[in-house]
Amino acid sequence: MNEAVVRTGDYDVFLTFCNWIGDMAESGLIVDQTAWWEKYDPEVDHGPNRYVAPLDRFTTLYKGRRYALGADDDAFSLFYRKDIMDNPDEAKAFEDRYGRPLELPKTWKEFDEWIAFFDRPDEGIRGAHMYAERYFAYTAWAARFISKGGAYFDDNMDPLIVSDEGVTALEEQIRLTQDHMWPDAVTGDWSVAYSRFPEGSVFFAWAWASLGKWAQDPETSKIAGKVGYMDAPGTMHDGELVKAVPHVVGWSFSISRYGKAPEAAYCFIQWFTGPAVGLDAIARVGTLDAFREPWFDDAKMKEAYGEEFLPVLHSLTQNAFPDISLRGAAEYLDNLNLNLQQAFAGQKGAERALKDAADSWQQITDRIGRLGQIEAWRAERQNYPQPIQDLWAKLGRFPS
Amino acid sequence: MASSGHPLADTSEGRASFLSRLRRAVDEERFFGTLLITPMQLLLWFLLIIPTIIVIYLSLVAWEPRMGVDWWQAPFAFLRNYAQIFQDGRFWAAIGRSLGVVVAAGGLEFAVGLGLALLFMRDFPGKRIVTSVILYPMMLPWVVVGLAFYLLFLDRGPVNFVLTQWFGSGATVEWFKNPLLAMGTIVLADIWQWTPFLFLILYSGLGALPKDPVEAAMNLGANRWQIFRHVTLPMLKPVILIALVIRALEAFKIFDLVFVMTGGGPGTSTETISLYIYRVGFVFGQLSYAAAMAVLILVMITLVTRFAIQPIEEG
Amino acid sequence: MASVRVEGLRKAFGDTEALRGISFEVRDGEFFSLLGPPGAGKTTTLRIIAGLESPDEGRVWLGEEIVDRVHPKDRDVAMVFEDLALYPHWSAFDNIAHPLKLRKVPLGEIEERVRAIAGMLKIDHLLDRRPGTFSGGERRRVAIGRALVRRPRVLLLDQPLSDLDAKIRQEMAGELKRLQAETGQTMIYATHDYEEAVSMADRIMVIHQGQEEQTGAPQALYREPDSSFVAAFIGSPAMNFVPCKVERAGGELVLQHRAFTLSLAGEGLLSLPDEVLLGIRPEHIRIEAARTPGALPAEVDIVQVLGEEQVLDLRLEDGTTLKAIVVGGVELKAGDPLFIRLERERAFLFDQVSGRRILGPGL
Amino acid sequence: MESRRLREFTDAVLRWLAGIIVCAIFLLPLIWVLSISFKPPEEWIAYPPRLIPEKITTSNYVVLFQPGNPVGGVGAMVSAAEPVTRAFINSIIVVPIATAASLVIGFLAAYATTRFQAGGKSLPLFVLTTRMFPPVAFAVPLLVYFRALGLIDTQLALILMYTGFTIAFSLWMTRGFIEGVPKSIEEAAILDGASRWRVLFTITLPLVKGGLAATGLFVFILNWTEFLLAQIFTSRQAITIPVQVSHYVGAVGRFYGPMAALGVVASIPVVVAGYIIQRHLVTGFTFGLVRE
Repeated sequence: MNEAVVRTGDYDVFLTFCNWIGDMAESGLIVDQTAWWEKYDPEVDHGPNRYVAPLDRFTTLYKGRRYALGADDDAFSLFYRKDIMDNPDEAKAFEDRYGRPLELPKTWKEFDEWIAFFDRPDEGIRGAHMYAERYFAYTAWAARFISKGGAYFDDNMDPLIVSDEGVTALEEQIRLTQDHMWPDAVTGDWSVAYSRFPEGSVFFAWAWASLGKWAQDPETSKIAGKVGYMDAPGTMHDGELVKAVPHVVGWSFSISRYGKAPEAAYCFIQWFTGPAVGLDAIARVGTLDAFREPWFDDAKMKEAYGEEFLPVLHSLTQNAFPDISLRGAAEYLDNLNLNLQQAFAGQKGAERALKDAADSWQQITDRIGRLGQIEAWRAERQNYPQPIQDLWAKLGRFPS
Repeated sequence: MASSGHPLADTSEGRASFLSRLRRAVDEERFFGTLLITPMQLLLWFLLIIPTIIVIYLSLVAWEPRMGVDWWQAPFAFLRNYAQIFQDGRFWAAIGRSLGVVVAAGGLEFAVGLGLALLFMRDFPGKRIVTSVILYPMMLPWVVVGLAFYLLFLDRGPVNFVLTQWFGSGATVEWFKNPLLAMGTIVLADIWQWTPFLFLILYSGLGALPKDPVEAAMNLGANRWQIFRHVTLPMLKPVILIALVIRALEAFKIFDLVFVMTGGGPGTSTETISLYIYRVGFVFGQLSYAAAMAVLILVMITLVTRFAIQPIEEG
Repeated sequence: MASVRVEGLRKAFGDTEALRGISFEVRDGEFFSLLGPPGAGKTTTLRIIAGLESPDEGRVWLGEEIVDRVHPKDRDVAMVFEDLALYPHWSAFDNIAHPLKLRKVPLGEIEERVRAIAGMLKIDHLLDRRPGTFSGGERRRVAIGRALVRRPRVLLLDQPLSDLDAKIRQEMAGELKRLQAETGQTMIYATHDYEEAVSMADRIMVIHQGQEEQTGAPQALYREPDSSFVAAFIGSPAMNFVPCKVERAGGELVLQHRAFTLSLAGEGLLSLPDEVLLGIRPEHIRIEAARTPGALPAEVDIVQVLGEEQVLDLRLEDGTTLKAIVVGGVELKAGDPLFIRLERERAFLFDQVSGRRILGPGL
Repeated sequence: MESRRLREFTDAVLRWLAGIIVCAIFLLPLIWVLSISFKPPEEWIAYPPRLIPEKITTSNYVVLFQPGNPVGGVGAMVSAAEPVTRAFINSIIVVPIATAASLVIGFLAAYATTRFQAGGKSLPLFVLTTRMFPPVAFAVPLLVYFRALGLIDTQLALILMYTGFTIAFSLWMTRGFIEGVPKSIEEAAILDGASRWRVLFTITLPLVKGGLAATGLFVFILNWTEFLLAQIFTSRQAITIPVQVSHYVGAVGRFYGPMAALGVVASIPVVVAGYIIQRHLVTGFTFGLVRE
């Protein structure tokens, strides 16, 4: 944000959250890369080295133009305690209580029961750690909401969150948060997950892929070797399970308009995110995550993530939906988050919280300019995973 | 005394060199005084007056960096930004919270600081070491202080652990979940960090007081409380006022602790005005709106100064 | 060394007029004293001469030079401040040497002159120490040394002995007088203590409320005070003042008081106002054991014994009290009746309103 | 007499006890920071919390200077943060210069305002009000302003701001000390033949140097710990220690260990200085308001 004010030209390349593209593009801070894509071909949406869809779209596009090159995969990943789950006694007890065998949950309803079952506060282990805090409270709620067929806005940028899908999703998530999590899911910061899960005080955690690596490292974790990976739960729509996985933050490269050599800078980022270099960088450094298709079969990657995790991450990524990436993204998300956090903390009802968030969204939209936002949103919703777009079509969410 | 300035160099010595005339002028009180305050005046102009003009201008236009134009090209909004503030509940709530911090932190810090200062007026073994310890919190980066208190009051942190040890497993307190407790914890950190400051001022002030009136009162048979109430306190009044004013104004600006400890949460329940302006200006990028809020605060503080601090200067 | 002349000095601080037209001249080598109660304008006068204040009106001459436009640092005037203003972070030597150093006097000479003045002031042994540990008398000596070392055109002393105890004060006063005599230094000495002024000064100017009351040699001021203020200020215990009415009985003027009547002899007294103050010094009241013509009956109220002297508070028949000094003789005690006689040839008459002397000494 | 001695005795004991309790309260958070700085990652916020780390490690300190050095698993994780050296160098350049500038400018102005009422009687109060404005309110215009001057992310920008925003303290605290120097001492020096400059530097300055030390330390502390402005006005080149603290955030959480370690390291110079000039510090805060 400062660079937008300051425009020093000190930077040729920005590595930013990919949902900032809208703001940066609109302020004229970064340049449209579309022409270079045609000239140099970064192999994003085609060919053997393509990005896992839909990363190819939402980490690069704004209003239909290419403004960035994605450099990360931040699809939220689900981790659980395999050692507890595999205990035959647990399986029996579970079946006794719910009348079905103990399996990884597929739907949100099963998921809630599953978490409740493994919530053992007396033994110092709670059911789950899912973000309900100041900055990422929206993640779990959005996953439920969108899998139910919800969307943030309609085609005229009127918020759709104060709907059955939104309110139900939030009520479910509030119940889960208040009944089966440590309070610091609400009050701690995002890093709490990285302590709770590895120290063995929660059964389940939903966070970035890095938590998996962290929890499997015997140096830092008490549960190394006991971590299970699973796909996201979803919602059944006419016998079809629709999953929605929040893609939270995620890094992408863009080119400063004020840099000295924009084209050279572009070539650099294309090289850096290219098939060979990116692979090395990700496998070794460990702060970015794999995003190109072939990397999910790569031996080095398998070593870094573990055999079992990589296919799960691949599947999650395919269902990943983007953060709000419009102009004012930070503001939309902040207003949503602060209301959701209050709901999780018990200070507001679900409907009230969403209503307040929707009201502030309307104000933001009006201030920034509704027409421009409508154009951006109509383009942005095309970046959602195909199953979700299909579901929206089926529900008649947007005019076709 | 300004009237007692000496005239400039003797005009009858018209041929005196420029240098010697300058040297003579420097000795003239008014000239010398002006010379000495000039660096400060320049700095204040540079850092205060010019930015104030800019911030007023910014507050009157509709400019956000993401608009893609430079700030001087932005269209005029006149008072629209200000109108928006008056409808912005979050702004007023943040102001209210900052004032709350001022009252709670300022009051408690004063009480504790005065208590400590009185305690330290007499010698006791280890006083020098204890004094050092008391002063330490001021010297720690505030970000680290926030961190320390955040970690201490974590839901499963040391404070709650001690509580469960003493009162059983149900005795944990969700410090950062309840808005009042969260605010309280922030205030506690502020108290911890800034009581030393008030202690220092009050302790210095007490130390500098003349001893005779106290002795006189003692000889008249006044008890300690009476001496404190009727002799020490009135003499200390100017120090107390300046201490409270400085502390209140610093407390109003509270940012670092909130930023680190709660980020303003849950929701906005601990968001102070500094944090809100920071967020609006530097996270959301609404610089014009942030500028309008800044101007409004400058105006409010100037008014407070007029009515709260002027008397101190005169008294 | 130089003479000093001031003319028509006026100075106001806000609403308060500190000086209301002061003029005087100090001869070269003279010890001149400004005497007056606190707030009379003594300090302001000295500060104007030094250049630390500039007058609203009036001029200052040092020698033949008008110094109105000369900066204080260039006036070559030294001053001993009431609080002495020693530099606490320097040794006594450095304190004294400071003016010489600023005048770029060669180091050897500085050493010599500081040692000389220290010897004169008997502070040789203090030179290496800082003033913080000095006694009051020692501090004053250092301050005087600092002022004298450079032989200023004039040395101003602003009540330098004020809060010393009596014995040291007398000692210092004596030394100061000796020093002045030895060096021939022009000095202006401000004080509110008449004894100091009288014992040291060649001439004294009594000032009161920013105005000159009277200037003259100490004896002259004592013998012929121009006003009741001067009369009261000089001498201890102070002169007695008794308000009287002037009555004309036949061709004769009579001073009428409830307790006594005095007939005034002499010609040319017809212009006397109706009400006057009779002034008589305590030492000029004589005690008589028996009633003689003209003696007044009185009763002893309080007795203070000061060695050979007894200071008596006497009550006349109508309740008027007078102070009197008796040297030697009988020991008196409160309640003793006695008779007193006023030495008419040492008495004065003052105007009750303006305080000016009308008659005297001698009625 | 007996009862009075008894009372004095209990009094002393009570004061001593109170001293210990106060000490404990003021030390506890510090001890916790110290403890965390020696804990390996898994213990930073582990439950139950332990005061003495289970596995004492210095890796948090090592990582400050060698990010990427995989000691105890932390190194790999903070590889994104730069070595603390740059922040240290910046702080060590910016803070003393700004403090000295603030002190010099503030002292000169304090002298002029106390001795000559230069700038008018209300100037000191006006300067005090500058301390009241939230810095964030000035950050908005200063950002566009400094941009025009090319000062963003430079040490000079921080020096200017730190000098300006602490002037109020320098002015007010030194005023108190200057008022403590009798005016007659300066007048005596002038009559001795000294110029104004000479009086200022050879008489007044040496007499208030203790006070200046106290003021300096306080201003130093304010600048050394400043976070908000540094956070807004620096990004790479000119970051300071408090900003660096906030940089120990990576893909796997906030690195409390290195944060605490940096806090400990950063406070050492200030604490040492504070202990040395404690005597002056205590006399330094009367703001010239109590005069005998």
